[in-house]
Amino acid sequence: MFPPIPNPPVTATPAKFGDADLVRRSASSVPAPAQKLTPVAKLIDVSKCIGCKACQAACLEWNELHEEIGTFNGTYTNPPDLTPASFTLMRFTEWVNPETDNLEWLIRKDGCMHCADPGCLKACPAPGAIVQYSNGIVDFAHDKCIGCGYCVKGCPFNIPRISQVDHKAYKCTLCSDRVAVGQGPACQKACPTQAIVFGTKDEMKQWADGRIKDLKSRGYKNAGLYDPPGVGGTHVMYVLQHADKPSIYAGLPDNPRISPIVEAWKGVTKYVGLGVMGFAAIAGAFHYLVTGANKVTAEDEENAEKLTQGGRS
Amino acid sequence: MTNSWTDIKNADLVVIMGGNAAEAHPCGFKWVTEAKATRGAKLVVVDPRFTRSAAVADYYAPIRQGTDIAFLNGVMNYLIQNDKIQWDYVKAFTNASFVVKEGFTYQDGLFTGYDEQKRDYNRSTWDYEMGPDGYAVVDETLQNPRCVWNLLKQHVSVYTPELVERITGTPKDKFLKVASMMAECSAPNKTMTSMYALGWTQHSKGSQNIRCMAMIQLMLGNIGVRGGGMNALRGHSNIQGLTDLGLMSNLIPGYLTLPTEREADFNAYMSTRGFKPLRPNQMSYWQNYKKFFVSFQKTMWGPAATAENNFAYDWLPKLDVPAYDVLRAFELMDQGKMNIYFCQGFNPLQAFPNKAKLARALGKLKLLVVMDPLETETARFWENHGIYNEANPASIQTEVIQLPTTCFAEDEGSLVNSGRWLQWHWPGGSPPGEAKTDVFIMSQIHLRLKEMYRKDGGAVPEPIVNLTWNYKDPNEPTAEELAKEMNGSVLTDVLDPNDPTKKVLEAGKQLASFGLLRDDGSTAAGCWIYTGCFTEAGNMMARRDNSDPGDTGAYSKWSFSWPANRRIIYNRASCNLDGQPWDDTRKLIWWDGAKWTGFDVPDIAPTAKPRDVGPFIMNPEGVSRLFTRGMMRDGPFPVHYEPFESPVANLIAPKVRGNPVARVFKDDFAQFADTGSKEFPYAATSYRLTEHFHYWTKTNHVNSVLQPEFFVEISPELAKEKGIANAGWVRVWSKRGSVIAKAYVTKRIRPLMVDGKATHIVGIPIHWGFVGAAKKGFPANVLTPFVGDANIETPEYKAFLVNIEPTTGPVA
Amino acid sequence: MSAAPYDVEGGDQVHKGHPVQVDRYTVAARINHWITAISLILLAISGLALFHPSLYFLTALFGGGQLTRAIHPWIGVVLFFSFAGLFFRFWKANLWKSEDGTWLRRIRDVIAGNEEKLPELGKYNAGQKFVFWGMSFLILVLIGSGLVIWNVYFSSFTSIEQQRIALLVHALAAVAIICVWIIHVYAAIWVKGTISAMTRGQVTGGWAWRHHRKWLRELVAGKRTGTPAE
Amino acid sequence: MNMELSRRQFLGTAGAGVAGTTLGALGFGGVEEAYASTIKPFRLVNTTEARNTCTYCSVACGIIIYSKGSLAKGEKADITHIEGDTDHPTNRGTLCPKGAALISYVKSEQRLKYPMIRRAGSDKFERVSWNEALDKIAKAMKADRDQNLVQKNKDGVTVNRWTTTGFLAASATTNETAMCTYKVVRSTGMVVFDNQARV
Repeated sequence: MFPPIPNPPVTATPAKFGDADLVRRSASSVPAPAQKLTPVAKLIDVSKCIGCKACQAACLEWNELHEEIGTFNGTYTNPPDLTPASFTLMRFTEWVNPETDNLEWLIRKDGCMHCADPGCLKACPAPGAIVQYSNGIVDFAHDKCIGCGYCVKGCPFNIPRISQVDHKAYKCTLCSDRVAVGQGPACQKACPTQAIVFGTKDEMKQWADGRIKDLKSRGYKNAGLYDPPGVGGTHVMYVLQHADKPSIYAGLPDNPRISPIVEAWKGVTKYVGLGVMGFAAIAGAFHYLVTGANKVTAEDEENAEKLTQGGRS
Repeated sequence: MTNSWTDIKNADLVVIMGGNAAEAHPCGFKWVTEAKATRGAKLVVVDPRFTRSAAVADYYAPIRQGTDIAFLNGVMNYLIQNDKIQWDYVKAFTNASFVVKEGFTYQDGLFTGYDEQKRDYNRSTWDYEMGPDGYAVVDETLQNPRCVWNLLKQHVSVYTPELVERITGTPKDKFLKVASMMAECSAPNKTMTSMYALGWTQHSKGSQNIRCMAMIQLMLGNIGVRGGGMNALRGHSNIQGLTDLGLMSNLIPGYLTLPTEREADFNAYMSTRGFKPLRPNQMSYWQNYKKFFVSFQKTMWGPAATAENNFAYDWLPKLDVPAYDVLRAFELMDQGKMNIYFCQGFNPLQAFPNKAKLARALGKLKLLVVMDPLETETARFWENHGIYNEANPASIQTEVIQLPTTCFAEDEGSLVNSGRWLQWHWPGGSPPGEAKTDVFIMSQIHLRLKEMYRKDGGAVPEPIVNLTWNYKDPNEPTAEELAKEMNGSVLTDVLDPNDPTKKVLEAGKQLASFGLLRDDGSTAAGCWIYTGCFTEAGNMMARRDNSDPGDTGAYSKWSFSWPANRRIIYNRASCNLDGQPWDDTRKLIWWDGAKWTGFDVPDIAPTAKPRDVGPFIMNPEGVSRLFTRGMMRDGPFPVHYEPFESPVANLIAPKVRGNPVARVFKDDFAQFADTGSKEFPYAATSYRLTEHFHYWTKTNHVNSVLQPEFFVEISPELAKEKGIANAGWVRVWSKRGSVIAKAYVTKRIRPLMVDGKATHIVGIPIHWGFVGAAKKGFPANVLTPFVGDANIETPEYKAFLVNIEPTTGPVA
Repeated sequence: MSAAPYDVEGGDQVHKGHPVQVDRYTVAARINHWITAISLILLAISGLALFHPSLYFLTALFGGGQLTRAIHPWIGVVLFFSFAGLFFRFWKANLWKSEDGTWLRRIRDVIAGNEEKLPELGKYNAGQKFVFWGMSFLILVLIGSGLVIWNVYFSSFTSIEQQRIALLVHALAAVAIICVWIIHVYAAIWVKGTISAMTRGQVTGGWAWRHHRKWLRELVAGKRTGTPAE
Repeated sequence: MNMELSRRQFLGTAGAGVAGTTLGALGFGGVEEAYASTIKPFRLVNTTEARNTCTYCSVACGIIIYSKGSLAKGEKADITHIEGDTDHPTNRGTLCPKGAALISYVKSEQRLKYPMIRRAGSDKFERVSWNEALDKIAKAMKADRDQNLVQKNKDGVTVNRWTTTGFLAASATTNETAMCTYKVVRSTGMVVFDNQARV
């Protein structure tokens, strides 16, 4: 068993990280932090998950979210998709393994992956609305969010959701408020089978190795860790029984990366665009200086008068 | 549970059959994943549905609901045929060698002495041959053709893998795989644990389902050892406690039983409960029955219970029937033979079978009293909710009083978990509105009755006016006062017979163990098995030291475990005949040459020599029973009986319908679908989803979000056959009622080939009703049959027949 | 001079006098133009604010980021319909003519301001026509891509990938239209006597003679002349 | 309670090479004076803890109830959060989807707050005082018992059996409540007495 984190404090406890630990800030820059925090990570072991949704309940309760009571829609996945009030979701897939012909019920806890290279942050136009701490947590500052939905386009995992009520973007915070006092996220605390564990990223990788060995010994020859390099690795990782095909787990991207379109839009376009517009303005000014104003002459006026008097010319 | 949740981490093989631990007990299931992760244990799931437990299992085998005995008898046959038996254990610790009386036979699904009219057996021949020495005759060599082992061998020989497949629908290869995995655990250093729940109890032969696996566990030597045992995963937070405390028709706290009419006087009563040992030197612990009983009577009536009046024996009611169980209660209600009914934190309109009958019955009461923290359907059975509860209030004369009670978060006291731990808890919040504790309500009722009977007299006032009620505040006794009463105390000094100046026991002191109880009225104990929970040393149930020497999973200093803080019962059996552990890597207790010692409290007299005294001290044999004598109404060996509603006739005994001795009321029988009915061709089963807790979480927003709407589960094959679309509306109906639900077409349910014919399964989750936060929906008991298990009357919720068709949405 | 007047617009008229005055734009046309112009400017500002962090401060003009995000698309809708008005007023006069080719071939003289080297032109020269058609095209692109990324109402109608493309297209089109706008504004400033066309609605005869002689001749020939404006 | 010990125990017995290093690492950044703009202040600061047991299944997970106001101090206590108790040997702080949502049971809109009565033939519940309700119940019981208690069976054996009134006991009340209930019910001779165990 992974050592449980002691019960939370009830007396004032100083935050263990804060603004001084920012490494990225949307649409703005931050000074490099004095010292880097040890990167943390949440490890989700899909092979241990029983799909009980304790993580969903704990998330709703801890974050005081009010999700609507929906309807049955032909699966155990409820609500059917992430919402501004559901930061996490169990996604159920009934998959028949072509090699063994056995049914495998793949249950993946979906939610923010806390990318090392966060597409949401890159896309965000509002300074400081999305921040990244040196421990890897990517968090939203709702007082700064303008609700444009650019983060949704920036995210390779389709995670952020825009509230139709307050028009702000919402997603898993990795329970930054809990981590700040030395706790793990609410979902990890609740998880009955320790399918979710939380610690430093190195510990999580080490712990995952043990799990993968166990899975291989049980015949899952492609068991492995999901820590996609395309986004610089993530601070939420999966242990998958079939790491060779992540997409069977309710469409987990095989090779996630920030969309090249978003890269182009937020990269070259931004600068070239300004350049072109600037050039146009300057060219105009320059032309005026060289050729001077294009004035109507007295002769022109006379010609016009002659014409209107009917005089031929 | 014979073991504890935390002990499951010691298992090498976990078999989940007749239950769904991952779904119903996720945090207990943690210890299965722990055994897998740290011991490389394997998990096997046998279930009609591919459940959440199956989702993380190493091996899954499907089975038709209600055929577990055929499967497990088949396993026993496999173990015997392949000699996968832990022989030292079976020979020394079971009654395999006991010789059974002449005249006992088994034929065509029935044992000797069946009376078809009474639907009962004359069980006189179901017993041991008694020798001249007054002890049962045994044959250590197991040569005697009439010894238990040979009778068993013959009894299970018909359950070949081929027959098992024909009855259960489990493909032969899958059955053999499961059997062989179990067989590996016959090695002394390999243990298997059985985790089961309502999937086994909710059948007309539920008790025998469980016996089957218990017998397998004995053959494999897995009872009493770490990582083994028979682990009943109790449903509710204190259902173990309420059973221990005898809140049942025929019980007295501590599994003593109420007298019956046949026991006209105290001596007659005691004579049937003395339990002399059946073999030399055996402890036969029930010999102390009188001490427990008298101490209980003293708790009830104190000074008014005297030797002269047989300790108020006559103040206890005497039963004329085995029990007034819930099914009988509602049958009587429906016959208009009941006037007042109390529901204390219980919602029978949803929880018992055949909702239509229940509603009708409640309507015939004069007064219904509901004590509950939450709104229940029962309290509003008279309210019209369209298709969800059609009722005409004007025509229902029942008066209903609804009393708001506190919930766990607002009260103090102890709960007994499935592993028999009594854990104390403290209140964390103030009750809402005028809500009061159940203790307040019960006290108020009693004090009012007492007062009226004292003033005006009435029918037999004595038991009421003399009931001991010495609490600081009689209006609402504290949890501590009541806990001390359960534990028991010394009423009068007990002097040392050798030295009368010495007090063995001092009046007023809390008792430290039930070993100190006496049958002369000098001690009182509300529930003898709890004695030791609140001693002079304080409240043992509130202990919170979670250290675990030896990393055994026992946690002996955490709370208190009955009996005597023992964590694994029958733990003497974890050692061989010489008192040494079968497996050195899994030590629990051992014989150090002079006494028993170890990590757990030995389940045997500390100085009882290993070879002299058997490990099963509650049994007069001193050993466990592969043959239960006359103790179960439906046979000393388990037999496969079909459910009362079955798609096929019983292949081993075509003439037998259901369990031949299960009690069925006349009108209910008329409401059963025929065997192999064309009208109701599909085998249905009901169950709970992990997001829900029975009908409670209907009132709870978050859980209603996680699984919002009533649905039924069917296979893609059946959906195709019936033209049912996933998430489309269907009507499901049985001979008792009809429900409308969404359909969940899932690969997790597959038709099974039963005796060459495809049998479709319809899964019906429970939870929904007409009050609460969740969407209105139908409860499964609209459909389920009104019949119970032959021994303990648990309703047959797990196997019945329905039909299904696509339909349009409900118009409510 | 018998050729039918082909790019004279309703309201165009010559007033004899000293100097000659020519009505070029009606009141309605001018109002329509300025609504469009203001919308375009507001759109440019609010759009730029969300386009580049260095310009985010501009959101202050609209009462902050949330309001900027909310208002921008609505202004876009206003622009779309307002420009549609202009389009139906001006499209005929902006059809391509042979002399437009000549004009373009002599673009060096255009830039150098050697009007005498240029052919006689109708109401609009090729440059103005380029601005007109450019605006028309880009506004269509912007409104189309804009709807796709109008998160509040339309996010559910398209895939995220489509929205990504729309974002890029919207940004590129916006850059383009701003450049076109710069050319438009500069030309008006450079060519003296032009701005009065959109303020008072009139230009002098000399201006018309110098820049749109063909148009002036037609007005005169078409007897669209009135008494001096006194 | 010995939580320090328990913690060491868990870390000690965890056996994992990584045991225990987690906590330190999380705090590596040292103490921040002010919270970052994105980080909410920790919800449980200045709440009162009560050790309790989950009311649902019999795994009996340890829980901690956090409240504003302390019952121990005789104040009103308003529950603000419920979380698993890491010190508990069985659940180690984890909870299932029901346990994790316990507070929505405690705060449910369907919690009963006042005694209510539904009179014969009526289509609604009406408020009633505790005294009126309890008197009504006790009187009805006595009347029924006096009339229907079977004192002797046909063979003249004393049986003192009351079958016209029944009691269905709870499944989640404490042992102490059960003891009290048993005494009160059995002393009347009631035999139609059962509980959830049967189902």
